[in-house]
Amino acid sequence: MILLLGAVLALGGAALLSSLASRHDRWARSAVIAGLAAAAIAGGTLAWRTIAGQRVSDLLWSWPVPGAAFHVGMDSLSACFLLLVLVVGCCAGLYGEGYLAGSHGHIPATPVRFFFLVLLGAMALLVAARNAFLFMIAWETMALAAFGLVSCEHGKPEVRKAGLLYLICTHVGSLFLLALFALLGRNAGSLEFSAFAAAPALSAAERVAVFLLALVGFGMKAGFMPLHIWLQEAHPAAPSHASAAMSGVMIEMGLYGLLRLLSLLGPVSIEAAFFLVALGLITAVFGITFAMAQRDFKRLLAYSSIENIGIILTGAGLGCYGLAKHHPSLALLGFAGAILHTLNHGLFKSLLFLSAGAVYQAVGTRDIEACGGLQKRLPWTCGLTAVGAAAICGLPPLNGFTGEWLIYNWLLRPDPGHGMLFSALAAAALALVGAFAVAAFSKYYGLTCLGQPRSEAARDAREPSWIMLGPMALLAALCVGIGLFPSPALHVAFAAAGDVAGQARPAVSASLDEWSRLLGAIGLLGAGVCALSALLWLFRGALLRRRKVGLGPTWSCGFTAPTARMQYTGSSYPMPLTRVFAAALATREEIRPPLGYWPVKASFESRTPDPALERWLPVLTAKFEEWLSAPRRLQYGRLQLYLLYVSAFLVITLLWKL
Amino acid sequence: MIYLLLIGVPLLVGLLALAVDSDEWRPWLLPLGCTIHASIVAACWRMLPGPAMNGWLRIDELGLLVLSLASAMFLVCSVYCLEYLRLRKERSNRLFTACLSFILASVSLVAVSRHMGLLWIGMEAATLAAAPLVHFNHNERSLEATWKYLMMGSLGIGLALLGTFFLALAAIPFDGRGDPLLLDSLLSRAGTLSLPWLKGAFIFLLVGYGTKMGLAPLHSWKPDAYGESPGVAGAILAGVITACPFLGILRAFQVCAAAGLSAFAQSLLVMMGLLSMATAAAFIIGQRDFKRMLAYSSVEHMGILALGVGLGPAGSFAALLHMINNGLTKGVLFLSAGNIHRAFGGKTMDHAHGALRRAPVSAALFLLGFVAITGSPPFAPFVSEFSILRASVDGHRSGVALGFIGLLAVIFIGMAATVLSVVYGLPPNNDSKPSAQGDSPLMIAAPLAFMGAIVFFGLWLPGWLTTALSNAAKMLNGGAS
Amino acid sequence: METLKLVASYLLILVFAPPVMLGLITKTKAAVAGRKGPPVLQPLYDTLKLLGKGAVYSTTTTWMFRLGPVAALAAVLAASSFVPLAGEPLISFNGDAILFAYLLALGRFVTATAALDTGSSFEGMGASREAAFSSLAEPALILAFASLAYRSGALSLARMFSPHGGPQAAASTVLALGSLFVVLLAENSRIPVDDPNTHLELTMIHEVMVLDHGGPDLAFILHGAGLRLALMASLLVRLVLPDWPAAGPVGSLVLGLAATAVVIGLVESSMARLRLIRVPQLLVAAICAATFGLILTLR
Amino acid sequence: MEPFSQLLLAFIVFLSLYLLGSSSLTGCIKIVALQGMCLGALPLTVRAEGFRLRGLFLAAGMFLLKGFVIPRVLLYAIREVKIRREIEPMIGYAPSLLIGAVLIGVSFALAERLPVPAGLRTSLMIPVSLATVMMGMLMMISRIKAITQVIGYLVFENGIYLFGLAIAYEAPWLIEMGVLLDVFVAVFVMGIIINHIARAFDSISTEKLTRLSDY
Repeated sequence: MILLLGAVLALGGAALLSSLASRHDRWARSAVIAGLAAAAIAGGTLAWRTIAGQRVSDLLWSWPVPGAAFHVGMDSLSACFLLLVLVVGCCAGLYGEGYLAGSHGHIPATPVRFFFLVLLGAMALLVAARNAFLFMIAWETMALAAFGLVSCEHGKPEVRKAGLLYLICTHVGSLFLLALFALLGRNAGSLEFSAFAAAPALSAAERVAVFLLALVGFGMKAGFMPLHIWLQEAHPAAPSHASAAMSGVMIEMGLYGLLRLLSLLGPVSIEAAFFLVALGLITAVFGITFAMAQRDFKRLLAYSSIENIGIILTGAGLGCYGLAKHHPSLALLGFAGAILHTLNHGLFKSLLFLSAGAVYQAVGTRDIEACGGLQKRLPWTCGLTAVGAAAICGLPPLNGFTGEWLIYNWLLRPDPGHGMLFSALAAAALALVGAFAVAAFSKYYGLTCLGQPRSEAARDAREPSWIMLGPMALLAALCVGIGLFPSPALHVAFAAAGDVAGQARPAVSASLDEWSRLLGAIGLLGAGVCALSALLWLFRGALLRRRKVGLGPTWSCGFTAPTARMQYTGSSYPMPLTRVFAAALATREEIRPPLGYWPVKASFESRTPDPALERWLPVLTAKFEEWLSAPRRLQYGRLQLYLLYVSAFLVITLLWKL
Repeated sequence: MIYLLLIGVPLLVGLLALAVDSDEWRPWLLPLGCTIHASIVAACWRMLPGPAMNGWLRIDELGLLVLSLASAMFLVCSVYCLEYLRLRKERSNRLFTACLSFILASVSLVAVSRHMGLLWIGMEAATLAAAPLVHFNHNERSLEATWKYLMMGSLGIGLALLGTFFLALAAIPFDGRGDPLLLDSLLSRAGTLSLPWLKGAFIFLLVGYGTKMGLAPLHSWKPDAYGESPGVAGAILAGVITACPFLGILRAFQVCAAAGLSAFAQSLLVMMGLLSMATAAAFIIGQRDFKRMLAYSSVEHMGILALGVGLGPAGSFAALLHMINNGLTKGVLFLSAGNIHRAFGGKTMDHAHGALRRAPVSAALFLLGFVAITGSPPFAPFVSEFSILRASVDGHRSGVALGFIGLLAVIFIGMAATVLSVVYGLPPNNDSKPSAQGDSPLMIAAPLAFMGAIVFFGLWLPGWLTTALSNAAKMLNGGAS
Repeated sequence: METLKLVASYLLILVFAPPVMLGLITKTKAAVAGRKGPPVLQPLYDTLKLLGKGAVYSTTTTWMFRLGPVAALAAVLAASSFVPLAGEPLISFNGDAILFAYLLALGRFVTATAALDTGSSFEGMGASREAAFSSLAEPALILAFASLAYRSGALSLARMFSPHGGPQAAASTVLALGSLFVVLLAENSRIPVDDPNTHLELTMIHEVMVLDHGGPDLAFILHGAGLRLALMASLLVRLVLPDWPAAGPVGSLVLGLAATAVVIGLVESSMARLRLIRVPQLLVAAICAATFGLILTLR
Repeated sequence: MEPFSQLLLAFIVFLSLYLLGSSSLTGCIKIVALQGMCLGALPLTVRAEGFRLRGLFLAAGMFLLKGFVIPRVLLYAIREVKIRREIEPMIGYAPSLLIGAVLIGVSFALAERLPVPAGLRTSLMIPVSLATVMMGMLMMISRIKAITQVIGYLVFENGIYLFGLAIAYEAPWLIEMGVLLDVFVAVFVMGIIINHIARAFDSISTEKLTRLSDY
């Protein structure tokens, strides 16, 4: 456990050092890199040992605050998330140095470094916390650090708006968590996690309350629909490496919280499990549908995070179902799918955010319509984007497929019993999500990186520095690596799932061996696809060697002068689908059609606002505000009225209570 | 002797301030007096002094907590005043300085008195001495605020006096030992007190001191007085002067609890607590003036204090802790808000935005103070607010817990909107140069000191403090005094 | 020896089934229209000829454009290994059905991005439609898979697609078959979803994506597309037609494929292409049919 | 002495009612002075034990302060700011009187719930003092001029003082002196403020003092 403390302290110390050395950029940078490296080594060692099955004894120090104890511990679930924090955090942190240097002072380096490291440190502590008080401290520190990152470019109004929204959401979520822990604490008589686990069973009403509180509290962070409202606003506002850490790791902490709670409190009811699965699917379908319709590519990525969270939640819900049905292998499979997808999502989403940041820095805009043709200018960045995009669609030779495959296997398991129709429909929904993801990410990758540049800026874009490319390449390599050799990652996921489902190692490893064998085969097949492609590539090369290979403009059945403006756009590409879902998306379009015989100007503009944020929430808040502003006229400014309040209150209280 | 020093030293300093003729040197009396006062208080922590003046003066843990809070806040604020008054050269600081000292003296009197009448006198003195602080800016707005403050304060203090009389009447027939308003005699014969009179006494004291403390619906002077007074006066008003009437209510509660009326008193306190929070929520949403917002936040936290005490022993412990935390955090907020106010020359969102560029340290402190006061770890108010929540949940008061959580959320939303708009963004006219008016060394050292304290208490409650708090909470809820 | 035979018949089917099926469809259509039509092996000749040609690449394009045909074909080839083309598949395990579906998706992804790489609005349009319609076909496919998986007790193509259940399962089989057939038509750009014979129509889907490909690239694409058709058709065949002892597994499959080609040809001759906005309705109908079939299976 | 004290108490209530209906500022001040004098006389009558030297001192001090000093200060204040008449109050005179009557009823109802403390000769003392307190508050609420509000406050304080008399025997003189001192200081400070108000706003009407509001 000293290793964990070491990692947290290294990150915290680096945060302090880097802000102390704010005048000397080089020193600050070295502090960051040194801190990240130290944390990675210390935390990585610890996580690895834990997953390998070594027992790490808890660290318990008394803490003179009511209910608190400095109690940290490590099990596979913690270790799995710690690993994610460190891998993504270190890549993003390293990239961040290049990103900050490349921003030419637009982003204030000192607070970004500070908050970023604090964010990582808080998350590392969070996953190890074994006391609700400590957990909340780490949770809130994480939330506040992320807030600092979101609003670091606060000169822009939309950033301020996003920051405010994020802060409100996260705080409301925290309040729910406080209530949750207060309730659990009452039952257990202590805020220790172990006491929660050992406490007498909760009453039915309490169970419902705990479930709802946890769902809202953790769901607000994870971004379950419709609690996701902050997500698509905050992610574009933060610097890209921060978005990567937030989207790749921080929102997963909400799921960690849920899983941790499950591991402590045991199974939820069948209905709750169904509810979780349904919520997960709704979230996923919602997220990807809106992702498809976005123009701002960081918003697109943010919505896709909502989608992936939905998939993960689906897996977790399936695990819960297994627990509720006392079906250990199903529980294990569901949780393992969720956790594996969490790991995978952390990797490819941070890769995508990092590459999006590189594109943003090169082009200066987040508008897909202003990009295009970048693959020629930024070959590495775009190549890595392609890997990330394929991975996030869950396409086979990459890691995205592995987790989803486990979940599919759960859903389509040939096991007659009730709920099979639901399972099959869930699988169909998942398939829909997968297909939409292909649409969304072929749009993202195809329209930003391929084709012709749509703006001057895109034409003059430059490849970022190696310090940005390196971490991206590492993440991409991990995506490919897990796709081809899924066993190690599967091992981690199953070990963690065993902790959630409360199963002993031997039972877990039996399951693990079975799935590991199958996924290993899939990895081999993936390698086969790669090899086959390579063979075909060589074959074509051989065929063409003796032939004439010409170069020319795009033919397209004889378009004589294709221009960049004639390319398919971010709005038109998904239009066949967005039209089908027009009622749900409510895309706002402003069309000025070409008129007259010699039309001069015509334009088309579309924007898809978030329904929860911009359509449902205002209805609620308007009512609420109206209701709240009613008493405001009481503070009318007249002293006589104030005196009246006192007197009236006095007389009424006397008549009532005396 | 020690009581004489506690009250006499600030009194003497105040008189001296009236006598000294130099505007430049007079403020230095404040840190001097406060340091002496603080060291005496520190000595009290070492060993609680025994009773004096026939038992009229005696400090117990409850009083010691209030006294220490006052002493510490005065010490820090007096340092702030040095720089602040140097900036306000256009105006004589004679009355300001003297009144600050007088407030400390009267607060000390409130804290150490065991006699409800004496306590009331101290309170009245504090009310009067604070009026010139509110009026320090000498403009129409501050005049209006002072007028309202005085009228409401006087009404409250009058009702509190009536309540004190009720308390004495509850003790009739009196056997002649000591004085009927002496707390110890009230407590020792709590069983024989006349319950209707005691109930009446509690209601009157609650309304009377509640007006001073600013519980809704008795709070209406607060936004005006806090909004128009200088930041440092706001810190003193919100941090220290609210603690005194709270102590008064606690004393009344103590008697009620001893007499077996705790359910009655608790129900009133819970009701007023939630009402205060609800009122604050309604007014904080959409508040454009950040100093008024702080005033409403003070209303909210007074409500939390009342609520906490109404929730029984665990809640009382948390409420007392929250009294300290709230005081210190209000110190951060009001002092930094004062700095921002000065840096922009305005205290509404229309005048002041982008404070992070104009007065970086103050703005950061303001932001952190906001985060702290709304109950985020790792700051101290989190500990107390969480404990109050736990107390309500532990007591199976789910309605109260839900109301508490919901109102905290609404208040957070309102405050966040105002605070972020002040702190973030671009300053008016895009003038991003840091302003000397905002961040001068002593004026950020003071809120920084408060900040340090709330971070410390958020992460570490020293044993002596916990002991004192739990003794005081036990005492409140019918334990031996 | 068995393995060798298996691999050999596999290879033969992989090479010859796609062009023959396409040729048969064309032949059927011609016959219905009263024409003679091109020879059945014409698609094979085309492919061979294309392989021998040079290529012209647009200057706008990057390696993605070149990767598209190659990876798409590789993905379909890999997918074929789960399909029992020679009586039994090369590889079979629980969950290979999902991998099959996702390998096809991989093919779509690379084809679509390759199309976008040209920077032409025409190809962008094709990619957009492909992505849209296959999105709606996917749930129908998975639902049909689900009902077969539950019935057969395994999630591998080889076991899912084999006749079982007897007459009482006929209804669900028919429904699954129907929805899969619609998926087949949609995924392979046949009438009524798309008309593979028209070029330069604003309503095209698959053909328009590959306009800029030429030479070996186009050959890969054509063969890949045909293979995809053949794979899905052979799944359907396995579902309805029992192994005919006289022809052996391979022979009965070949016969079945030929029959399917004729059916497709008949469908194409007897109906017109739907308006584009009607296509989603057709696919949703397929989803409904699959769901209904599933309900029947689970009953 | 009991009938005499009953009479005095009734007179005090009557004076309060009269104040509620009065519109002349100087008249109001004079009535408050008169009420103060009555209060001064009261300590000599309430106690069964008769009066002691301390009671005499208290009565004399009260008589002087409430009957002469404070009215003087107020008269001086209105002369300074040259105001004679109250403008139309927030609540009209007739409604104020009605509310006053209701408040008297309420005070008696409340006093019913409280046992009469031993040693008090007259049971009228508690309801009358409560009524005076409430009418003082009513006056502060209903009037617009700052000076009338101060007068209302004085009535309020008179009621409290009356109450204090009920326990004058048990509570030592420190309290009573405190009361007197506070009344004095409060009026004094308010007088200063009124002067400021007059200077700042050219009138002592609190009509202008409504700028600080949230509505």
